[in-house]
Formats: sequence, C-alpha cells, structure tokens
Amino acid sequence: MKRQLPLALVFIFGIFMIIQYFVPHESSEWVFEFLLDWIYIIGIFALALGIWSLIRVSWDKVKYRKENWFYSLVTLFGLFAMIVFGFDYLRNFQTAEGLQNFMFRHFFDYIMIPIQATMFSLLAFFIASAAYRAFRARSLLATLLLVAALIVMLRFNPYFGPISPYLEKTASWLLNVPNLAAKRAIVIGVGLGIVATALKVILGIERAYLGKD
Amino acid sequence: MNIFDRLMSVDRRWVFLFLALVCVITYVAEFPVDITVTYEVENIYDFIDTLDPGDIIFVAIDYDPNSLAELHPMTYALVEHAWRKELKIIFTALSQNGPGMADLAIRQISDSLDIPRTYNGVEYPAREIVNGKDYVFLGYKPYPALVIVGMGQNFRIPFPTDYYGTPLDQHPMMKGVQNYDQVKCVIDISGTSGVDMWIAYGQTRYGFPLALGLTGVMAADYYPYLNSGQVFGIMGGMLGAAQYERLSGNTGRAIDAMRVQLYAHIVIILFIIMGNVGFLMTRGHKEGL
Amino acid sequence: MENSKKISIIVFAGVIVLFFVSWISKTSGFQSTGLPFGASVRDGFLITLAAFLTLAIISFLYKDNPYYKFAEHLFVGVSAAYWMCVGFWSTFVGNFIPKVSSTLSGFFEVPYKGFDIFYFVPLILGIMLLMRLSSKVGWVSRWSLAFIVGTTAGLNLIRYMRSDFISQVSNTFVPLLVEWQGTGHFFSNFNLSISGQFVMMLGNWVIFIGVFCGIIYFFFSKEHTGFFGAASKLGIWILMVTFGASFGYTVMGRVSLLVGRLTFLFRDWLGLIN
Amino acid sequence: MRQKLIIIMCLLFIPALAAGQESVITADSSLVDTITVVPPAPVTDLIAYDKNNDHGHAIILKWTPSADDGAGKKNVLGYSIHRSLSPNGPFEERGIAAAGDASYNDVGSKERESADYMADHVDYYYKVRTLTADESVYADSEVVGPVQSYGQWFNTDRWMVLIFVIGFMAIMIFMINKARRGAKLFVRRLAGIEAVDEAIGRATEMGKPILYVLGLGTAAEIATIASFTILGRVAKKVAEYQTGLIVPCYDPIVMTVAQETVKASYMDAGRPDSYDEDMVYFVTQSQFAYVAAVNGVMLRELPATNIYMGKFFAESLILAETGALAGSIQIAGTDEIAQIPFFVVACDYTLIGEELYAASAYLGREPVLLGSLKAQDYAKAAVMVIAVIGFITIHFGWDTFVEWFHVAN
Repeated sequence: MKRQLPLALVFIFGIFMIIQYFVPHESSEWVFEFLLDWIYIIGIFALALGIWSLIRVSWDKVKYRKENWFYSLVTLFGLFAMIVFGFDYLRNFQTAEGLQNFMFRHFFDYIMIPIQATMFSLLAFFIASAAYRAFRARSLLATLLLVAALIVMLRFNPYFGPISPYLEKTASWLLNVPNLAAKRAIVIGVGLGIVATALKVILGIERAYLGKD
Repeated sequence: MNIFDRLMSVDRRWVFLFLALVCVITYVAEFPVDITVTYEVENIYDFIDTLDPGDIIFVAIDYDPNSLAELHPMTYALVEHAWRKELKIIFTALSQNGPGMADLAIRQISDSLDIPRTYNGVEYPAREIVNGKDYVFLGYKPYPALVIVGMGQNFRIPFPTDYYGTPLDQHPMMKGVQNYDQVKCVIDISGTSGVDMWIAYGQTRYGFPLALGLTGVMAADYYPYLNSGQVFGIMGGMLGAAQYERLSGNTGRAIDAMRVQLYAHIVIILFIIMGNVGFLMTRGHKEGL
Repeated sequence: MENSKKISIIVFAGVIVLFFVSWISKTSGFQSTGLPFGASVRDGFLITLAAFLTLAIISFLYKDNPYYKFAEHLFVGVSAAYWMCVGFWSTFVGNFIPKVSSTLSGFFEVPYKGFDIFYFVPLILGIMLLMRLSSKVGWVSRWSLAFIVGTTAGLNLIRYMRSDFISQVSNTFVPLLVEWQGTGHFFSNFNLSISGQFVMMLGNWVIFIGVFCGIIYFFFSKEHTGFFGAASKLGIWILMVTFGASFGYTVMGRVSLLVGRLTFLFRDWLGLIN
Repeated sequence: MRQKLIIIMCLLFIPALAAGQESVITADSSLVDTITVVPPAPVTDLIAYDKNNDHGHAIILKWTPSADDGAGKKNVLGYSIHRSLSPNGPFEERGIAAAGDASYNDVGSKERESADYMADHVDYYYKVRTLTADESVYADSEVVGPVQSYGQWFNTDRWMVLIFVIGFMAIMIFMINKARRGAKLFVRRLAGIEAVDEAIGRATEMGKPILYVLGLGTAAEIATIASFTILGRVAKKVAEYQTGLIVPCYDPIVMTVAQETVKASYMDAGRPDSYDEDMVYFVTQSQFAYVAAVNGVMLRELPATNIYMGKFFAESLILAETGALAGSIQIAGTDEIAQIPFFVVACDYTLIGEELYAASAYLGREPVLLGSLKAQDYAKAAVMVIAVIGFITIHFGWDTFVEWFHVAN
C-alpha cells in the first residue's frame, strides 16, 4: 500500500500519457485535458503546504529569538498584509476583486516590481565580476572560452578601426555556426537523458522521489 | 605581493564600483559615441536619404508595447529622418495592441519637427506636419495577411477610412495613390512573425522594395532574405537603431543606451585583460624562479 | 566594536533623514503638477519606498547589511502571498469551484458550470497531499505525488523524444556540398564572403563535425581514448567556444537591465534627466 | 469578423470609384478603373475530405484557383468557403482564403455549446466563392459533398516517434537485464560528481553546512527528478558525517518530495533522529525573491559547499557569483542550455546537460542504472548512424528518408 500502489500509479499514468500522444481521437483528448487540469488544482493544495512551511520557519525564528528574528517578522508582516489585501476582507471578500485591491496593486508595483527588477539588474555586475575572475588563460579550454567571449563582446565596438567589421563577422559566425552545433549536441543528449530518466521513473527504477518506509 | 598579483586579485567590489560609476556617468553625461555602421542599416538610410521631397514611403509599425523599448528608437529615428527630407508617409499598425502606441509615437515625432534642427551639417527648418498632407495613419485591421494582400490591389480595400475615421480620398496626399506601386518602399518595423507576411504576401507578390526593423533576437533569422535580395536592409535591435541615429546625425535614445553598453563592455574587457596580464606575468615570474 | 555600532547608527539616521527628505520633496513635486495633497503624499511615499528598496538591494553588492535583509525578507513575504492569492483566485476559484458546487460558486460569485464528478479526484488528491502534515498518515501524500510524477513523466518522455531528439536529428541533415558544380568551379569562384559557397560549406561542415564530436563527448560507457578521445576533446573545445560566445552575447542584455534601473533612479526618482 | 471584412471591402469601393470620377484632371485617376468589376472565373476541381490524424471536427478543401487569380482579369481578391447541410443550401460562410491559395482547412469546435460546433459523422456540402473587390460580383464553384468528419485512433504522422519510443525502451530493458545478470559496465569519470563526496568531507572538517538548491523546476520536471536522486545521495553522506544541510525550495511540491527524500536518506544512514523537518523549507514561488533569500543564506550561514542541480534560469549567475563571494566550493548541473555557460564560468564543477542525468546512475553504481546509461549511449550511436545516412541520401537526392524524421506537431 505504502510503496507498491504509488509505483503502480506512476506506471499507469505514465503509460497512458505515452499512448495518448498517438491517439488523436476525442476520447483520449478528453482524459488528457482532465489530467492536466487536475495537476494545477493539486498544485494549489501544495501551495498551502508551502505557505505553512514558510510561516512555521519564520515564526520559529521569532519565537525562539533566533539570529535575525526581527527580519522574519518583516516576512510575516509582508505575507499577512498581502493576503489581507488580496482577499479584500472588508469589502468584497468573496470575489477575485481582491487582486484589483488598491493596496494589493501598490504593494506589487512599489515593492515587488522594484526589488525584482533590481535583483535582475544585479546580473550586470555579476557578469562583470564573473568575467574578471574566471576568464583567465589558465588552460586551453579556459583560453577558448575567453577568446570567444572577447570576440563577441567586441563585436559592436567601433574603436578597432579596420578590424571592426571582421570582428563583427567572426562574432556572428561564432554565434550562428559552432554555437548551433554545440547546442544541438547538448539538446540531443539532454533529450535522451530526459527520455531515459522518464522511462526509469515510469518503470519504477528511479524512485528516490518517493522516499522510503 | 607585487603589482601583478594585485592585478589578479582585485576585490570584486572595486569591479562593481567601477562598472557602476562608468554606467552612471555614461548614462547621465551626453557625449557622442562612435557607432560602427553596417551596410544593412546604411542601405536603408541611403535609400531614404536619396528620395525626392514629396515621395511617399510606407512604414508599418507592427509591434506592440512589449517590444517598444527596442523598436521605438528605430521608428523615431527613421520617421523623423523621412519627414526632415519632406517625404510623405503611409503608416499602418498591424499588431493588435499596437495602434494606440503607434498613434502616440506618430504625434510625438510630428511635434518634434516643430523645432528647427541641424543634422549632419544640413539645416532643417521647423515644419508643421499635417495629417493627410505629410502622412496618413491607416491603423489596424485583423488578418494581417489578407490586409497586406488587399493593399496590393488598393489601400482602400482594407482601409476605406484611416485610423481617425476620415475617408482616404479626403486626404490630399492619397490622391492618385492606389497601392504599393505608388510608394517608393515599405519599411516594416516588427517584433512578431508579421514580418513573414510582409515577405510572403507583400514583397514576393508585389515586388516592392522592403526593409525590416527587427528586435535583436529576431534579426539573425532574416539575413537570408537580405542575401537573396528580397529585403534591401535590416535594422536589428538597439544596435540597429543606434546606427540609424548615427547616420542621420540625430542622436537619440538608442545612442544613449548604446553609450552605456559600449563603455560597460569596455570596462568588462579591461578587467579581463587586467586579470590575464596579472596571471601571465606572475606565472612567468614563478617559472623564472 | 563600539565604533562599528556607532557608524551603523549614524548610517541609519542618515537613511531615515534622506527618506523623509525624498518623501517631502517628491510630495511637493507631485503637488506642483496639480495632484491633490493626499495623493501627492501617498505617491511621494511610494516612489521613495521603491527607490529605497532599489538602493537596498544594490547595497548587497558591497556586503550583506540590515537594509538588504529588510528588503529581502519583505520581498519573500509579499511575493509568497502574491502568488498564493493569484493561485487561489485563478485556479481554485476559477477552475475548480465552478465544477463542484453551486453554493460555493454563488458565494464566490463565479458562474456555476455544472457538477462534474471528475473534479473530486484532484480534491481528494489535494487533501491527501495535505496529510503530510500528519506523521501517521503522511504516506498517503505519496499517492498524489505518484499521480503528478507519473503523468508528467509520460508527457515529458514523448515531448522530448519528439522535440529534442527526433527534430534535432532531422535538423542535422544539412548538405555538405553546397551548390556543388565541380572542383574547378569551386576554386575559380572561391571567396570569403559570408554568403559565398566556401563559407556556407565550411559552416555546414563545422555543424556536422561539431554535433558529432559533441555527442561523442557525452558518451559515458566508453573510455575516451584514441580516436574517441580526440573526437571528444574536439567536442569539448566546441562546447567551450560556444559557452564563451553565449556569455559574451548576454552581457549586452544584462547591461540593458541596469540601464532600466538607472532610468528609474535618475529620471523617475531624482528627476536629473528627462 | 469575416462578414465585416466583406462589408468593408464593399463600402470602400464605392467612395473609391466616386473619387475617381470626381478627380477629373489627374492622370492617376485612370488607375481606379483598372480594377474591373466583371465576374471572375470560378474555381475548379474542388474536392473535400476528412482531415486525417485529428480528433475529428475538421474537413479539408482543395481546388484549382480561378483563372483570373493573378492572371487573366486579375480581379480576384480571395475566396470564401461556404458550407451547408444539404446540397441546395442554405450555405453559411466558414472562412476566407487569400488570393493564390488553393486549399482551406474548415476546422470547427468540438464543444457542443460553441456556436462554431461542427458535428462528426454528419453530411456536409461545400462550395467555394471567388471574390472580387465588389461584394456583388463573384463566382461560385460547383457544390461538392456529402463529406463527413471523424476522429482517428492512431496518428500516422507520428509513427517515427513510436518506433523510437519502442526501440529505446527495448534497448533499455535489454541493457538493464544484461547488467542485472552481472555484465561489467564501464562508466567514464564525471569530475563534478566525484567532487560531491570530497566537498561533503570538506564541509565536515570545516563544521559548516551544505546548501543544496533544486532550482526553479516543478516536481514534474525531469531535471528536478534527477536532482532528487542526487539530493538523496548527498543527504545520506551528510547524515553519516553529521554535517548540516540546507535545502530552500521554490516549489511547494518540490519541497514535499525533497523532505521525503532527505528523510529517507537519514533513515538509510541509520540516523533518523538527526533529521529535522526544517532542513528543507519553502521560500516563495517568485524567482527573484527566492534568489534574494538564497543569497542571504549563502552570506549568513557561509556554507562550505553549494550544490545547484536542476532547472535554472536567469538567476544562475546571481547564485553562483554570490556563492563564490562567500568562498564556498560550488558544483552545478543543469539541462537549461542558456544557463550552462554561467555555471561553467562561475562554478568549480559543472555537469553539462546530459551529465546531470548520468549523475544519478554514476552515484549509485547500481547495475540497473548503469544499464540505462549504456542504452543512452546506443541511442547516441544510432543518431550518428542516422545522420550519416541522412547526408548520403540527401546527396543522392532521395528525400524520403529525411522526410520520415519530420514529425508534424
């Protein structure tokens, strides 16, 4: 029950999804659409588990005055404030209008968006520091990495006079030809890896995700 | 610790600080930068530049606010150039969420013509841009492929009236203008697959000169059309727009962004070179001992 | 130790003062554009808050600090709740409720779409998942996991077999001789232009050999020696060139993101440029 | 919409004509008259048949375009497709095809409630109308029918996929059985995976925890499933050495599964008492909030080793650079091609693409899993053989072989 049934379920649903692909008939489509819908709905229950985990970990920190407990309080404040606004308790608790709630939108626009965009823009700095730290001509492989990156980075630089057009042409060749070859090799490998792993999961060979009893 | 060791192990916070400073300075200070011009952009510029005043070109603003950041600079540079040369323009916006944005852009550009400017040493007087005389904005209609085919017969087939509801025949510049035969070229500025329709249903069927303005990611896919001669020019992304701005001498938003890009790249390259000089020198040093 | 505490208090005071200066000046700025007082105070606060959070995140580049911690924890709480609310209203109320209960549909004011017994399955599976919270019957949650994993494993198997494997193999069928009209023609028309015959052919050869050697690099059950070793070495070289080129190519996009933030700080907040 | 288009076409033409008559002087006015308003030739050879390999509710029409389409009188604007339940009408318009087109897919809805519903196993009759710029001037083709739509039970466009799926399954089961019977299978070294054991030892010496990041994938993503296997292995070592383990999660289901996996590993290692539910916790389902939190963990807990395995997106470099700043050893593995360069540059060891999937077999050294690796290699060999055959057939102009590999969506 604890272990055999889940493995059987994985097998049945896995095989069904494979067969479904080859059967265009409406009835197979009908089951297919149900299954996909179900996964989304189960995901909502899982989200409840996640929020519960977040609250418990944060609250433990506050309760036992662990290091940085004050900031966990900030997390809880943000979480509950947003939930209160998102459900618009005072006025129209019952409808999705909470998502149009004035404060809900403002928390989104003035807290989430700026932080999100700034986190993303930190990449400009990290890409510079990574390049400085790692692009050293230590070995042949590192040198290839370095030279290719330099050529592409210089592709629109006008300060090289007569070589500039050649740099640009080399860069676009690098991006169109070897790039395509290497990506295709990786994609074929990844595709096989995914197919093999999925097959192992369906056949019950790979089962770490189920834990143990 | 000698100087080369130091070159190799600069605290990355210096890298961050230096990059931040360079970006801020190049962003705020408005100094000119040199942009390498490629032939596929120059072709478009030359084409527009050599037309005679009164000639009509067709500009399709086929993108929506999603790709505005990359494509607006192109539209601004190109349309202003055309109007400074006293060309007349027929606009469409065949992207569903695009017409409002295109309308705003057209008005903004026409306002900018109120100011006299000197570009590339040529003085251009202030000029009032009049709807119907200097341009017609046809707007949006669904089924872009059919619209493009229909306009090859007569612009009035898909667009009996313009975006503002005026019948096309009430516009002086549309007098005698039936279809693509009366326009000198079509320039499609697009962020979607609509560009394929311009090539397949428009250029292939009616044979007008076609140039494309595309997002940086898309551009690479359309070079085969350049090689085959179906398209006479391509502007790709911010870089393409910056080249057009540079050619027309009209420094604008694309060059502003490119200035930051260029110097940020140089800073990163300098740091890479610094690290490698340090690395190679210390390695030689140690081997020497 | 005392010293650093003093410094952090001074910094804190400075941040507070700057926050209020910005709030007040932004408020007066908004008022001068004709916005009513209340709305100006509100918008002044919000834009100052956004700027403060932006700078707090950037300060992380120097080192971890209380301002970053504040922004980070606030962001985690707000975003977790955001996605929960969106998920609840769109999936739970939008997809699920209308199919199971007219009473609940009425309560949440969504159109009832008729009872569908099959929608009790995800309900049961979802509740089983929640059983995890109990240590005694926690194992039933595996049934729901098994459903999700099984279904998507089958789905992925097919999807990747088709798109990542078969399509990619078929894309590798490129002609190695482009517009071949004999060796004489090839040499007499030899040129290095990007659309020329030689460059096109070279490109196809590189793609062919690159894919081949790349695949050989990924062979796991064969020792990489001899011809095999050489091919796999060439494979990893091509991979490295590609990685370098992609890295270099990405720099531009990342700097654009920074330009976006600079625009916010210098134009929207400080109003230094227009 | 379609009807509207016709009306528009009609409306516009009248003012256009009127304008042409008014403008007496301009030479261009003659251009207006070049659009002739005589009926065009109708389309010929119209046929209709059920669309194959679908769920039904679709019929394909093919015809030979009107003689005046792009030639002759050059007055064809397009074609409209009309359908009826009886050969005598009434006909309803189903759609429009552009001038020059010679086929149309009449696809209806499968939902009974939809206005566009198209019933299967019902007799339909079709005709194609050749349109001109003037709505009242057109030419109808002959009516074809009856024709029925219906769904198929096997999609013949996809037989190549079926061959590959069955073939691959067969090789895999064969190799696994061979391995079970005790055949020795060689696996090449994977530096990234060997580094994992070392890194755990180092963490123990330093008395610092290990940070394991499962990425942004859902539990359904195969990369995440592969990552669970590696996590199980890492957690077991960690339990044996009594080192700390931190697993912040992006997806709640991933969190649930990761908790199961880690718990099982602690039991395997014989230390169920050391397992703490809070080792694996949920952060948020927002990409950059998750990154901000993980960055915080890296700088505050200073883990000895950071392991990133699974699906990663733009955050890869933010994580890897912050980890490098904190001085941790970093091991990464992802199948997300765009992110591999960043991990290669910023991490000490990187599992590239398929190596992530090989890692679980490599770690376990179980014959069953090694057998599947061998099967993957055979499939790769098959790819190379197919590619060579492809080249040869292309050069001899035999395209059928290549066509087999083009699988329709």
